[in-house]
Amino acid sequence: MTTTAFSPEAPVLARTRRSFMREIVEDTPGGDPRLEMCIQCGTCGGSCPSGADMEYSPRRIFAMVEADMREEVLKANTFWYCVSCYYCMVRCPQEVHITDIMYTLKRKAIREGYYRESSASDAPDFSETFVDAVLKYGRSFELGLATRYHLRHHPIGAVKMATGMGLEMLRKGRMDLTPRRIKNLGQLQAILREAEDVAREDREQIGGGA
Amino acid sequence: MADKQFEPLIIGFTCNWCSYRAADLAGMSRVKYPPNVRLMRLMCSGRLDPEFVLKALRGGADGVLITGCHPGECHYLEQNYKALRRFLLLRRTLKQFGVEPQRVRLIWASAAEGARLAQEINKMVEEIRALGPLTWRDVISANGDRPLEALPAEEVTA
Amino acid sequence: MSDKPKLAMYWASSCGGCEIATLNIHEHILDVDAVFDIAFFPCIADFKVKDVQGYPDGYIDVCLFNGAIRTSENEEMAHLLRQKSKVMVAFGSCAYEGCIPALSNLTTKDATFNTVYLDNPSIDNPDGILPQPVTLVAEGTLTIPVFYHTVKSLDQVVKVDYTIPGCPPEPHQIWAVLEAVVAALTQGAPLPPSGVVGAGSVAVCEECSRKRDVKKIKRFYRPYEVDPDPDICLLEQGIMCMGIATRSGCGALCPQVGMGCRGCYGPVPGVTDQGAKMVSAIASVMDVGKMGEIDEAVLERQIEAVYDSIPDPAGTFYRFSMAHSILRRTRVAGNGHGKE
Amino acid sequence: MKYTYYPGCSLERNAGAYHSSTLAVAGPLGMEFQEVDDWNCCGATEFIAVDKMQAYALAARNLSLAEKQSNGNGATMVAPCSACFLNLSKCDAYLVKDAPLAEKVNRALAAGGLHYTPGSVRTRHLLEAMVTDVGFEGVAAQVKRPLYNLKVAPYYGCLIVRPGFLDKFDDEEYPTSLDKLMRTLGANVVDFPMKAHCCGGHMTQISEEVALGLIYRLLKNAADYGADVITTICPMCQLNLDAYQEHVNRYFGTHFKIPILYFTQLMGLAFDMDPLALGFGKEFIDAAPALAKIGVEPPPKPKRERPSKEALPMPMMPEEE
Amino acid sequence: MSEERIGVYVCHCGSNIASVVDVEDVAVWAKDNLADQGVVVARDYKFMCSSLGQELIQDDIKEQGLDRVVVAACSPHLHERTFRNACDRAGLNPFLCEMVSVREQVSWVHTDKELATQKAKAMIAGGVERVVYHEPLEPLRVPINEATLVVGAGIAGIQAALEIADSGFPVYLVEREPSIGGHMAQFDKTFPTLDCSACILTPKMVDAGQHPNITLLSWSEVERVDGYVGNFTVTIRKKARYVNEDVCTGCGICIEKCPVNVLDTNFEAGLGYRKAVYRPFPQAVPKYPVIDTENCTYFKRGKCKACQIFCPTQPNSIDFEQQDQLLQVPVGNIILATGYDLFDARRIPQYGYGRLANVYTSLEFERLCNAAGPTNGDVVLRDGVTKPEAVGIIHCVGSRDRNYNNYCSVICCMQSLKFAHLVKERTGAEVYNFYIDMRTAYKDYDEFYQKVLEEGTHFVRGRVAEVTDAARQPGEDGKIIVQVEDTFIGKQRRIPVDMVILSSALEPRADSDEVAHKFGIACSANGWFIEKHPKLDPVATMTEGIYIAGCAQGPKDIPSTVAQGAAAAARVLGRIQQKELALEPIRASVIAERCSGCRICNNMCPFNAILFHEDRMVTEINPALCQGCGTCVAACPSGAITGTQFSNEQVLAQIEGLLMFGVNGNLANELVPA
Repeated sequence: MTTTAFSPEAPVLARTRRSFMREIVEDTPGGDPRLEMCIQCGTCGGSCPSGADMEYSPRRIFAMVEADMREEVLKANTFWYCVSCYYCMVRCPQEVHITDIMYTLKRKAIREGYYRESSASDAPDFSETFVDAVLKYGRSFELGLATRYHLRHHPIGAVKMATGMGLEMLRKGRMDLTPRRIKNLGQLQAILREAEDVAREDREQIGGGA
Repeated sequence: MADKQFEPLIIGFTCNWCSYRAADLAGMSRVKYPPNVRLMRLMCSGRLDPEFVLKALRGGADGVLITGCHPGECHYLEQNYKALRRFLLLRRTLKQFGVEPQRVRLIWASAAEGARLAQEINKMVEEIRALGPLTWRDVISANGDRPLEALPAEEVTA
Repeated sequence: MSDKPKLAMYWASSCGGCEIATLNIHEHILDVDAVFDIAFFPCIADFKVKDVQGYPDGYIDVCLFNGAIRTSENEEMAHLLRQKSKVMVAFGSCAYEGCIPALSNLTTKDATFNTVYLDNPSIDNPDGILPQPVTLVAEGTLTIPVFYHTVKSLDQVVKVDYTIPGCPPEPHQIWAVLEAVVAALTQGAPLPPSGVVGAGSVAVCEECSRKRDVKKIKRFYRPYEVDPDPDICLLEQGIMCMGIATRSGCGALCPQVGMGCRGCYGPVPGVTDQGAKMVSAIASVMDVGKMGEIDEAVLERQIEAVYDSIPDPAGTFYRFSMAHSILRRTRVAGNGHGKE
Repeated sequence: MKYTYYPGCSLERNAGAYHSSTLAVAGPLGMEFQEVDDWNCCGATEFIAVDKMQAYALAARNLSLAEKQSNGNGATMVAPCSACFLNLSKCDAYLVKDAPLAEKVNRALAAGGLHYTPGSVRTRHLLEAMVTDVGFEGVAAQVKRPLYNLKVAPYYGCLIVRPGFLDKFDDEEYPTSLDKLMRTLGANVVDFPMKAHCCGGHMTQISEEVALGLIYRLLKNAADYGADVITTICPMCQLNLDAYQEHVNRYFGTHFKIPILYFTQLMGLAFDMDPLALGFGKEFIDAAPALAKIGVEPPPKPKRERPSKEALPMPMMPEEE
Repeated sequence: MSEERIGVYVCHCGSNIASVVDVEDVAVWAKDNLADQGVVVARDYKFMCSSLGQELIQDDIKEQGLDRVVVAACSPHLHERTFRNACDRAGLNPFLCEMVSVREQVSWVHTDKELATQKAKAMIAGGVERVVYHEPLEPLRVPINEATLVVGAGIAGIQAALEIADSGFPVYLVEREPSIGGHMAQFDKTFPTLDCSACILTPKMVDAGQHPNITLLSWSEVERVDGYVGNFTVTIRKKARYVNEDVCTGCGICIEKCPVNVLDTNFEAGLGYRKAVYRPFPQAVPKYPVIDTENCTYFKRGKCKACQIFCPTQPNSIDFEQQDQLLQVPVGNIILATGYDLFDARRIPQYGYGRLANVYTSLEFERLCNAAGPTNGDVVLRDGVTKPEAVGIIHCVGSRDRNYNNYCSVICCMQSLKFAHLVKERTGAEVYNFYIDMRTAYKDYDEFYQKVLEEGTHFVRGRVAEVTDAARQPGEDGKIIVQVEDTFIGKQRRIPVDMVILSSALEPRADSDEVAHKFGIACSANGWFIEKHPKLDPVATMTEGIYIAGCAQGPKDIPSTVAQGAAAAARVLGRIQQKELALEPIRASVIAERCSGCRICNNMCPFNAILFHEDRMVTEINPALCQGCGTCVAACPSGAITGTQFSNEQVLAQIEGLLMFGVNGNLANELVPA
């Protein structure tokens, strides 16, 4: 009604009720992700390389977010199937930061444990395994990553890997048997510990962030 | 008001044909700019008498914004060139009066440049906020103009 | 004392030229003597301040006050004489609008002291002693007037009835004013309405016989740089002449002899700020920054280069009218402006 | 030109061929690389899925080290891996855009005695730096053994062109810089409509079925257009298309044998460098048969087919205008 | 205490002002605090410009004896006249009314209510201080030139020109292309009635071409505009046609004989060819061809002259030496109907235009359908032969997309439905329309949608992600595949088709900024010309005497375009009927007794209004020539020149008022005598 509703300055947050949507908006870095600007056109779902395999297209996920269907959203496999190709983000006619929102949903699903009920329940563990290696060595460690993850989730795949591709990788000198450590690992770990503290403070302040 | 941050007061002179319309356009497009600037209309930047600027500074403005049509686009053909020449000589003179050049600015803004006018206003408000208040009243009633008995003890020397 | 009307003339911050000009009315000085009793006139007669203090209020009929208000003494005397006088006349440019003393408003008191008492080739002041308002000596306390930060005009401290502009006012003008006062006092003629008296009401150009044309000034010259054509408007020859923005009445003395008008009669009636008018007029007729040149940076450079030929615009345009100008003085960041 | 060099974890091993070929061709092109001392993982696509603040702190440590190493001269950091390029440039862009985030990240960095001024390090992809700074003429000057007759499908993948946080240098849907580079090497560039589509990324680890589908699309498209080799600019793309090609063949019953080579390897080849030094032989799909097609003579100019009388004219593309 | 009796009126403008400025507080404040300045009445009202609001002012003038009025509302450019007229009706000289813009300059640009309210008060104080110095004035009256310039001869310009010419007034109709007709001449059928575009347009074109009151200047462009409403002088460049219009009969033999075929990217949208000497289409008006010097063999190589050799007229109509002509025409009013450009679909590479042969733009499809087009109306693939079996039509290409244009192009939905119908009718193909929202809001439009639904067109709600020839599933080989999320079923679909039509956005002309500049009007952020009021004054602009019509003002369909053309004409006719124009009496004059004859002002006036009397040595200003800029007023070093409406007293008083408050509300102004 008032003209200020169209003010380009008026922060989007002010227009959003404290809701699941607002939680997501607040937890997404890089400025306003413009989630409530979605007009349900489906450009994202149409563009997504793995869209055909998702339970809900990103568009539908956004509609569910708008409808405050928190559990259903966080249990979905949609964001775990996101391959970070950014097609949706550059094509979105409303400039919604879709890929970033997918990451936010991943973090939420892990933090709140909903991923366990997802059809892609193994997916977070891959990410976490990767993260563990980086926390431990400062760099990624492909062999460790592959074996640990596969042993846990795809034992048969692990055997296949060890005999097939993995062996070939080793033979071609494309895989290390031991991890490489950065020199100043202590420094990195101190930084990451502090980052965690900062994040915790943030969460206590606004709640729900990851 | 001491707890509030300093908010500069700026008087803006606009040309009826370009910058006043730019201000109209800024309004119509709901472009935001700070309320520190108060605009008034002249028919042309060529109407700007340097006295107006002095009057504004003397009367409490912390800055003066003069706006006109772009060179070559004056509604009255060439009067903005005169405005520019007056502005530059006035700026030199004002410098001798201790008025920083950022406080009196001339910008060109066509009727289509609502957003740009707003941007320039934003910029100017920021710059003057950084410079601090002008308060010419205090400049004139500066120290040393007090009667003898009001002198503080430390100025009384043996 | 007789019952003749009482005349006073006082000099505040001034050069003394106004007194010379007053005495320069030739034989009319006898008429003055005939009409008036001198009640206070430090230049020609030995009165003391306490004499004046002793007069009843309104005792003096006409006080010619020349000089600007530079010190606390100037201000005190202005108040005293106002109290004792029926008619207060701001006499000459200093009292009217600050004149040369007020040019120091373009700098600070400290800088002025520095030039006057410390940093000047002719000064021998090894201990760097500066005037102090109050000094304690064995014999007691010595005080001298406080030197103000800002020079003011007379009307900025007391109510002024008449103003005679000029640095100094021309003798024929002085006589014309005195004559009117005398007529009023002796024959009961009406006094002129208050304000500026004894001067013209248009700009000096009116009285200047130089030939004028449409003005297009390429640049300015200092007086020593050119030998001006005797018949053509000085401004058109690039010689700074304030005649266009200065009240007439002097007879265009300076321009007539090849020296640009300095502006000592102050602004033309109806104008507040003589300097601003000069800025506007001069900038308007500078022949630079042509139509068609639309690169703003180029334009600015061209114009600025021409303005370099006006080395001290504020000092030039406000040479006499500083104290009476809109801004009155310069602002020096961090030097005592604003509340301490 | 001097650059700060961020190789990234993949180039240390899995993409060793990329590393060695990059360093090999950099010399003749006048690109001088100084590796970021003690760099750490950029976070790939995984860290941000687990912890936002740590992910930004992790990437920011690299930026901070590069800033320090440049002594405040405004570092230009070159990353050959598209994911590293994206993560580092995105981190910087978001720190610039999101002041509260920058403040928090700097609090974390301070725990390690570091600080990063948002916007002070410009991260660039190796391909972008090469085509912009060295230019096609600079590359052409080094070509000694043109790749005549070799049909190359230039594969960009996603992250070099999308979402394009800083200095967008090529089209995000239909980039052409690698096409031009390959033409500069004398290769026969085939149209490859899927050149900026996704290789599957980490999907091989989440759902191999989905991933193989994505890889299949790319291989089929390249094969449909007759490519002898696919050239890549990203270790992840190379790995997925190369190491999983046999899986794709098994799963879809196809017979693709398209070697996946880093663009720097093809550059080195055209510069007449030792193939071993360029990391040839490390690929799963043997490149030798394809490379054997490289001819000594430039191929004859294909005759322009005369359109039929009835045919309607095609719109002109910008590059034709 | 002032002697004036001033009334202050603060408008809410619905909530436009009142939502940000506390208008009630402002009115109360003005009454309480500006009494010394002479304010005796201060009121706020919902809509000051309404007749009730105006009556409020009129009643106060009569009952309270007001002699000055200050209205704080919108920009004076919008309603100054309204309030002046109100004063006039109440017997108060209209120039004793002052407007303060608290909408455009306060409520629409500020968000902090407290600060905005304060600013509004200060601005009103400025207005009150100023109005004290207003003087009763009489408007200056100047005659209005009866001629009108219409720029752009598409259907909007043609309509406007005909309306004015039919009323008996002269029109200059300027068109930069060789023929009038605009985009409409390219279309095949028009929605929703499907009548043939040429059938309804060409009679109007002929009328415009033959009308005794219309001077048709095709192949011409406006170079510059001088003057003001009622009295513009327009300089028009009539580009060399190299064909002598006085002799040419339009027989077309030159075109027939010209050996050079040129791809026609303009009229034929790149789908067909023309000659180097050409007219865009057979029914072109005027009928004279034009030589395209870029492609003409004679102009390129100095020989050929086939056209000249075969020209049957005596003397020969072909004139290779012809030069551009500059014409100066005096006009009273100007209508801009410059139309639109079509969005360049190549900017969205994922839709494949330019790369995939069978992706067409909407304009290409119009030509394809058109019986006079390159295929004589056969809807075929780019090979010129094959009829498509399945066709995809994509809506919103370049519209409603922040990457390109964030507005809705208005016509695309209906146009796409029309295409669907035409494809079905001509080929019987399966048709898929891909849309975000179906916008068919106008008379008979939704009925048309119903009809297309009946015809069996498939509607897929989803914005197309990409159009590709990369087949990956059976049935996709050799097809182009439209990949989209069907948002109703929530699944990605790949629909193989033979032809795709892109309903491209309408965009402002590439040079719209430049044109706006030339005519002194403004463009919106999107680039469309801005109307004076979006609802109540849709064809006027902020610049008096300049009107806009058609798509130059924003995307619109043919009915709206024609309506606007007629509306602009009606506004112009209204102006002309007034015979003379009341101009603001803003003029400078010299107070002779104060003039010293210094001659500083003598070269201040570009309109030569300043004269110097050598005999009396004083300067004088000719009020008939003075335009009121005030430059001489500012220049006069003696204060001997004054300007009405913008006198020193008025400006200085307004400054004083504006400075009444600091931004934080503290008293800023120190009311010192200077």
